Amino acid sequence: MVLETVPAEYYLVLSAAVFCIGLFGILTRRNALVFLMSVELLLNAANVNLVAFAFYWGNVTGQTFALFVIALAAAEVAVGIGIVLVVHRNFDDVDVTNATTLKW
Amino acid sequence: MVTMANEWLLLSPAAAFVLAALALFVIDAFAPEDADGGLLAAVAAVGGIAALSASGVLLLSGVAADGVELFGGQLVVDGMSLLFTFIFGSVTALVSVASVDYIRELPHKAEYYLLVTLAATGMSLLASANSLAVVFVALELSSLPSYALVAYLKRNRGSVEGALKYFLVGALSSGIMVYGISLVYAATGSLLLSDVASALGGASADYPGVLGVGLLMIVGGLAFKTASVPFHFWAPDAYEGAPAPVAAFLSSASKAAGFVVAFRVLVVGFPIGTIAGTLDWVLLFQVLAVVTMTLGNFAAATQENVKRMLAYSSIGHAGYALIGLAALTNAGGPGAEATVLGASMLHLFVYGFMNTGAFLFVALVEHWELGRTFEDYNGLGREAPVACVAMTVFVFSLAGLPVGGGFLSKYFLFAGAVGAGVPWLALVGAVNSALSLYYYSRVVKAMWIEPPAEPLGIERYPTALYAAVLTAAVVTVLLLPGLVVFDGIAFEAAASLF
Amino acid sequence: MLIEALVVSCLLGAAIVFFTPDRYAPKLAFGLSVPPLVLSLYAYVAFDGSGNALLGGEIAYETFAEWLQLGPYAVNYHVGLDGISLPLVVLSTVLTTLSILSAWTPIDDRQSEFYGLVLLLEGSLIGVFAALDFLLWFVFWEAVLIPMYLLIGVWGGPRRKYAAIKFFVYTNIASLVMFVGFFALIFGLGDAVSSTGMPAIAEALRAGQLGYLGTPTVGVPPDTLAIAAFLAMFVGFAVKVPVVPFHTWLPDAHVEAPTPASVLLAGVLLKMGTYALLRFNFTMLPEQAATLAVPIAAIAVISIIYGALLALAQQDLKRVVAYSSVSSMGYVILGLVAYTVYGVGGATFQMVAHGLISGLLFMTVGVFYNATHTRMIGDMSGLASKMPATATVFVAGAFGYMGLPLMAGFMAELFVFIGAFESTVLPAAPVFTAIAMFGIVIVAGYLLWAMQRSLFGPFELETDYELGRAPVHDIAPIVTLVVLIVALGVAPDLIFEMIRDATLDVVEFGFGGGS
Amino acid sequence: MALIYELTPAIVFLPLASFALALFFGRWMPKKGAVAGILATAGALGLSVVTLGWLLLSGEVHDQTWYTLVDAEMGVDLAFGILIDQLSAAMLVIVSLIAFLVHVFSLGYMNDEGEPGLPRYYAGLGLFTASMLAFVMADNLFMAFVFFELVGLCSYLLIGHWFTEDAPPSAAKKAFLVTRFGDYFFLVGVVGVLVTFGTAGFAGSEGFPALAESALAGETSVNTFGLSTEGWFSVLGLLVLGGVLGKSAQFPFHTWLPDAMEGPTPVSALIHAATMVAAGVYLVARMYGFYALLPTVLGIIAFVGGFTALFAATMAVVKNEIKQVLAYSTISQYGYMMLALGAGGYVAAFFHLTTHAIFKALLFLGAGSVIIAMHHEEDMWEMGGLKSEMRTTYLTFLAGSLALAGIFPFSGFWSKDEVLFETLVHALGGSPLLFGAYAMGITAVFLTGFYTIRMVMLTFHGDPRSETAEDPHSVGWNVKFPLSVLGVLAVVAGALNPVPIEMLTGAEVDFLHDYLYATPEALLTGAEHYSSLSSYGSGAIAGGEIGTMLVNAGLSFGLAVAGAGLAFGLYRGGSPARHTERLGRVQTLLMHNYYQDEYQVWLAEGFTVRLAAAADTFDQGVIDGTVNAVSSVSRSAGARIRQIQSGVVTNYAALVVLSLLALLVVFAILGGWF
Repeated sequence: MVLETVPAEYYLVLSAAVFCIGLFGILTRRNALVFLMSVELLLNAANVNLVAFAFYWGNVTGQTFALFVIALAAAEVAVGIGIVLVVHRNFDDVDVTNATTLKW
Repeated sequence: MVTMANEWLLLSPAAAFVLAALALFVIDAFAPEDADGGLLAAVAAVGGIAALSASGVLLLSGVAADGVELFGGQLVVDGMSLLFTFIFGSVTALVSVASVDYIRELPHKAEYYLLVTLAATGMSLLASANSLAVVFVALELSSLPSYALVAYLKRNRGSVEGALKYFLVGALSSGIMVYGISLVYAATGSLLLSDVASALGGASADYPGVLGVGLLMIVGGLAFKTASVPFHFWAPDAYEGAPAPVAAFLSSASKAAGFVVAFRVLVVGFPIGTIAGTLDWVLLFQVLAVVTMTLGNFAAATQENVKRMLAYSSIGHAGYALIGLAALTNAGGPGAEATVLGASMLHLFVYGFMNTGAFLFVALVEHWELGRTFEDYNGLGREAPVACVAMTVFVFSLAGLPVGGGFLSKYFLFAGAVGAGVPWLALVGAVNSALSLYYYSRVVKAMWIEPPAEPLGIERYPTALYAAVLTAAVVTVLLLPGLVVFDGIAFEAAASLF
Repeated sequence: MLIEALVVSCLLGAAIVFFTPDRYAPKLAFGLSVPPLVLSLYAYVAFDGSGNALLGGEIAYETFAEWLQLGPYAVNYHVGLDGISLPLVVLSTVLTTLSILSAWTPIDDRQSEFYGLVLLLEGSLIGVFAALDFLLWFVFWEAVLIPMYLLIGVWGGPRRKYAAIKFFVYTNIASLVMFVGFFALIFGLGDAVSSTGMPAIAEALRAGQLGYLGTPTVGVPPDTLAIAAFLAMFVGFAVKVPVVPFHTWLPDAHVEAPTPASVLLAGVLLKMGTYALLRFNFTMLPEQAATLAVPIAAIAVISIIYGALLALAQQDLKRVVAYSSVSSMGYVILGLVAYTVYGVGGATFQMVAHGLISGLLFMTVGVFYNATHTRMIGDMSGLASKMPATATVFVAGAFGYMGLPLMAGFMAELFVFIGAFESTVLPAAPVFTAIAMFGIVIVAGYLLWAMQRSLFGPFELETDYELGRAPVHDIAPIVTLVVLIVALGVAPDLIFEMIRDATLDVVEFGFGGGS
Repeated sequence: MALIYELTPAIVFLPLASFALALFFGRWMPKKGAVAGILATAGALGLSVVTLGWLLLSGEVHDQTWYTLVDAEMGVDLAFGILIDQLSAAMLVIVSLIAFLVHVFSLGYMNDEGEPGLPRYYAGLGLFTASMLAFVMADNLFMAFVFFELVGLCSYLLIGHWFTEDAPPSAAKKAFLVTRFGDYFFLVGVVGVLVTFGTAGFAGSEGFPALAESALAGETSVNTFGLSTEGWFSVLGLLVLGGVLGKSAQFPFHTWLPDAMEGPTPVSALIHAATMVAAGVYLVARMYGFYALLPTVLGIIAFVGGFTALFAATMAVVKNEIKQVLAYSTISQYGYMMLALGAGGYVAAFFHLTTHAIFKALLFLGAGSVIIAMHHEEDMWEMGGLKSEMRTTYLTFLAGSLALAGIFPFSGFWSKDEVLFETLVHALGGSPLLFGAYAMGITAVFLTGFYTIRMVMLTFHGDPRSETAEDPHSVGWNVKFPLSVLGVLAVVAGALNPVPIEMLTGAEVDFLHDYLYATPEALLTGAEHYSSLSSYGSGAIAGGEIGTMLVNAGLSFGLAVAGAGLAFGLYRGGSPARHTERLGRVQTLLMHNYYQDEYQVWLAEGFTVRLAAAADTFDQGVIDGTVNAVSSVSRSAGARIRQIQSGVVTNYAALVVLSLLALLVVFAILGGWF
């Protein structure tokens, strides 16, 4: 198959790239929803590694765990959206930098 | 040979939480609007008490003295896990009881207690997690309800904002952690801590970078859970914004959960002997410990808001507890590692009571709607002497004065650090501790020394809150002589990890 | 069980007083302070100990019970008395009872809390002097801070909050440093000791069993460890004593504290520091003490002279007494470092003597303050004509402080001087002694000057208050103290005999302990 | 042991009891405690006389520890003991006699004048007497120091008796401080002696003088702290001497004595004649066995004595208050005693101590009676012509004055003459340095004669210079009785030891000499033993001892008469002029006591107090400043640190990521990844 020809390092690079994009989004975007999406990227970057190296090591641990991660990602988003909603209700916006009543 | 029966027996503490959660589901399904939530609170409290008594029995019976692996090693039940489950159980019980008065007028009580018990379940799993996969799942299981709990007062800007920050930083951290886990998996090909440990030798030779980055990121995720610098930013805001009982729950139980998993992951999964060449995490934790305790205490020193002061002080205490990991150099004499690690566990144990009590006292004051600043506490000692004596016990015990177990546990920790060959770490802790005395005594000063600005006008004394506060106080005091019940357990539990 | 009875009776009394209405608290507190007093006097009469409790002497009223396990070390409940600690226990009970009596007039707010805290303080103090296990001792040592902090903070003068927190934090950080230093020693001993018991540690250290802290490869070598620990502990205790330059918390605390608190602070709390120095530094690490003899003696001499000079510069009578306490504590340090029976024994005797005399002076100043509502020397003069009895005892106390023969202070200072003069450990001992002795001239200077300006001359008073004779319950404790001071001055062997007996083993260490 | 020695402690305890009685019950006692005091001192006097008598008859001395404060098992022992030998027995009589008379006199001076605080006064007198008597019978240096200090305390209390005025408390403070300064050296000396010899006993082969003797002889060795044996002993001797100079008001510690005149006059009499000031000289005599070993120290003593004698006499010349004149005369006379001791005239010194005690007490009491009469006016220029009004006082006072002036045949002549004679003889005997001391002493004789007679003339002769002087207040028996007793003694006391007569006639009349030589050898405290120790040789001029004696006697008598005559001539007549003003600058200098007080006051207040103030500033500013700085710095640091928590969640995220990256980089380098 094609996988044999692709060295493991490539997957690392790919996942790292995805991870960095996610981080970039978190650091630059002020919209809570974009923030959530960026977090998804982080998780999926991890998934890439897990799946790839599950193949590399020839055990299913990684793939199984990837499924867990996907599920948890969904749960996280569910809670996240809920919080974003109440934020919007209280601060009339989903800009995460608005809420600054608590500081120092 | 562990039979099926004892396996479930060993999981009974976690099961207690689960059952309580299920019971709450059922009750909510059949009696959606329980007026004052007394029943719900009772169920949650019973769950907590059941968990703590179960773990207590198991501890004393010693069946799990040298660790029992379950589900193919995914979970392990040993002294440490039981000790911490004991903490989770007691904190859950205290918080549930205290919440009765706190959320009496609010809707969605069932969900509140449900989230508390579920979070507790996650924590008890964390205490037993023996594989990075379980670690991550349990971590999320305890975190997600916590986010929601912080946002419980959904019409209160502080509560919502705290939740938002907690959630966003939490999401980021879990992202970082899971990526770290994936890297460790990439390097070692396993998620089971024992296998990871055995694979380290080769991995650190072949992919030191992958392994190192991975471990560092895992540590980052743990640091978030334990509210250690630099992943602490959520803590002050979340604690201040959250409902006081929730703040108590997070700052005591959730923090302890973070530490128990950190202890296990690092000591069992990444023994410093083999990985020191790649990532000297002892050095890493020395940095984290010093920065954390210093930042926490110094920032707490100048707060105007008691709740926020407690939040920062809990960061400071995270710093103390980190000494348990930061002192695991091989510079100490024989058994020095076990001593300092056990001391750290003991401190978290006592901390569970005294810190919960302190936050619950804040809940009491919020309940009286007196305000949150030190000035608002002026003269409280004459209006509510009993509660204020309790609060005095909490803060002095937190400061390490001999009114409660906090004194012994803190000094055990410092002594352990000295014994482990890092006396300078103990000295840093000592200086911080002295500074903490300054801001803790500000509370006492406000309550007992300052006269009230105007009559406080306290008319009702909520029974449940009082009960919770006083229980915490009594336990804290009793832990000074009574630490003898737990110290042996803690040191043995620590020793069995190595 | 006698010590337990002592401590418990104090704590029980405290609890009872806390819950009595203010109206009855003073008299009740006095009544409840009598049982500990009687018990301690019985302990004195029935004392059958001999030798030093830490160095294999016969410990009196000993109790032992297993308690905690700190890693490899057992932390036990171990208490007992010897010739050094017993006089200090009696001092604590006596002064507590008297200070409660002296509090009747000045304390008119939240009495039950006040007297409860005083009894709590008494219990902790007795614990400090009786404990023979380090961690148990440390529990009491730190416990003392809380009641004193509140006594100063709640019932103190205008700057009470500043003074209280300063006292609280300063002494606390000192104890922390000391703690780290001492535990470095324990772990340095390794397997040589199996518990944190002070006798075991003392024996092991004097037997030279100190090893590396940690492992020989990366650990701290024994000599460095011993010196470092000695310094850490010395600094820790020096703050409590206090010796220059760690003394500045003391005048603030004294000036702000209410009279009874000052009495206990100067009378007993300062002695905790010197007691600990004797028990830990000078009993456990004699070689290091000998090595550092010259700097320590220098500090002592500086404390004596510098403290006396500061007292000379003060206008506030309480500050005068406070600084002179710094000076007097210097004698104790000098006596300790001498490592002679007369030196160390004299130092211990001075602890008791100074406890009584400073208590006497603070009480008298308090009585004047109750009447005049000022302590400024400039504000008053000729008080003697209005308050003859009080003036008389003040003069008596002042001369006691100046070391008038046949009073306790003189004997104490003479013992210290003889001991220091003949010291073989301290180089140039006679010179140090002679300089230190000049303190007796300065102390006479400022006390006579203060008396001349405040007591004598034509009567004047800036604050317009009606001066009457002081009530009996103000004078009675003061007179009692005068009697005790003279008694100890005429018959020092009342306590000096047991003190010397407990001191012998301390000074018998390689360097023959003088005469 | 003789019964009497069982009772000797009572000599101390009787006055002590009167002290306690007067202090606590004086208010309700007859004469406010005076009676108790009189009875007590009478009893003490009686016992002392009996003791002396027994000693004379049986020759049995007594040296025994009476009470042990700290026993010797673990070091030097501190004990009270009683040493009754010829010296102390005689001194006991003198002290108790003067004390008794002073008590009686006080009836007239204090009670009859209705002074306030009488119980306190009599308590003070009682304690004063008790302390001095205990000091006299002390058998070791430690005990001596103890009661030496108590004497100082009593002088403080009595000088400051009228404490509601400004001057007396100040004078009392000065007296105590100055003597305390001397006692500082004394205490160092006591400690030194205790440590060096392990004992402080005066007498016997176990006493420290004996030990010192054997150590000097090289028979035994003691710890001399790196100095030569004699050097160290000299240091010790000088240290103890510090206390002596302070109490005996010798230069430069003499400044307190004139101020002490602020106290009641009977107290001055007690202080000057028999107790405090005498204590110093007595101490030297007591431990003369030690000093006799140290020629250097003896020389210093002699010089200080001679100088003080002259120095004080010059100041007495110009004083206008009667008590001031007497005060300076006291200083001067004790200078003579020190001179005698330093010059090896042990007997002479004690002789002069005895006679001086008598006539100085007499003079003070006389002055007291005059002051009563003058309604507490002390300026002699306000007096005059009193001799007609107050006969007894005049006659007795005159007797005392002539004795003081050293006019033949009054007691003072004999003693002073013997002092000078001894000095001269030993000076001739190869100690030329003593000539200087002698010269000063002999010059002082002239001045003594002058100021004494000047005082008498101004007080009693001429015309009254004020209303009160014209109609003086009359005095009662309780004043006249003591005066008469002392007056008689002042005339005849010379008969105790008229050495010149013995030399001329060969009659064995040097009773005091024989008496002091009679001390048993075992005690090693006898004059005979001392003379054996003395390193002084004896020489003679004008053909042998008698010649020397005649020269010296003639010289001193002549000078005394000359001085007296000059004063008589100048201040004769109805209204004498203030002749001393002719001295001009010198007078101002003398009036200001050579500015001795000024520099001492500067030392005390100008220097020490300023130093203290500087120390206080340093303490508050630097030391306490540092403490406060630390706390404020940490608090502001806290205020800074909390600023990191900006409240903007994206900043949090950024900080998290950045710090993680930082850690990554650091540990990547440490771990050697990539």
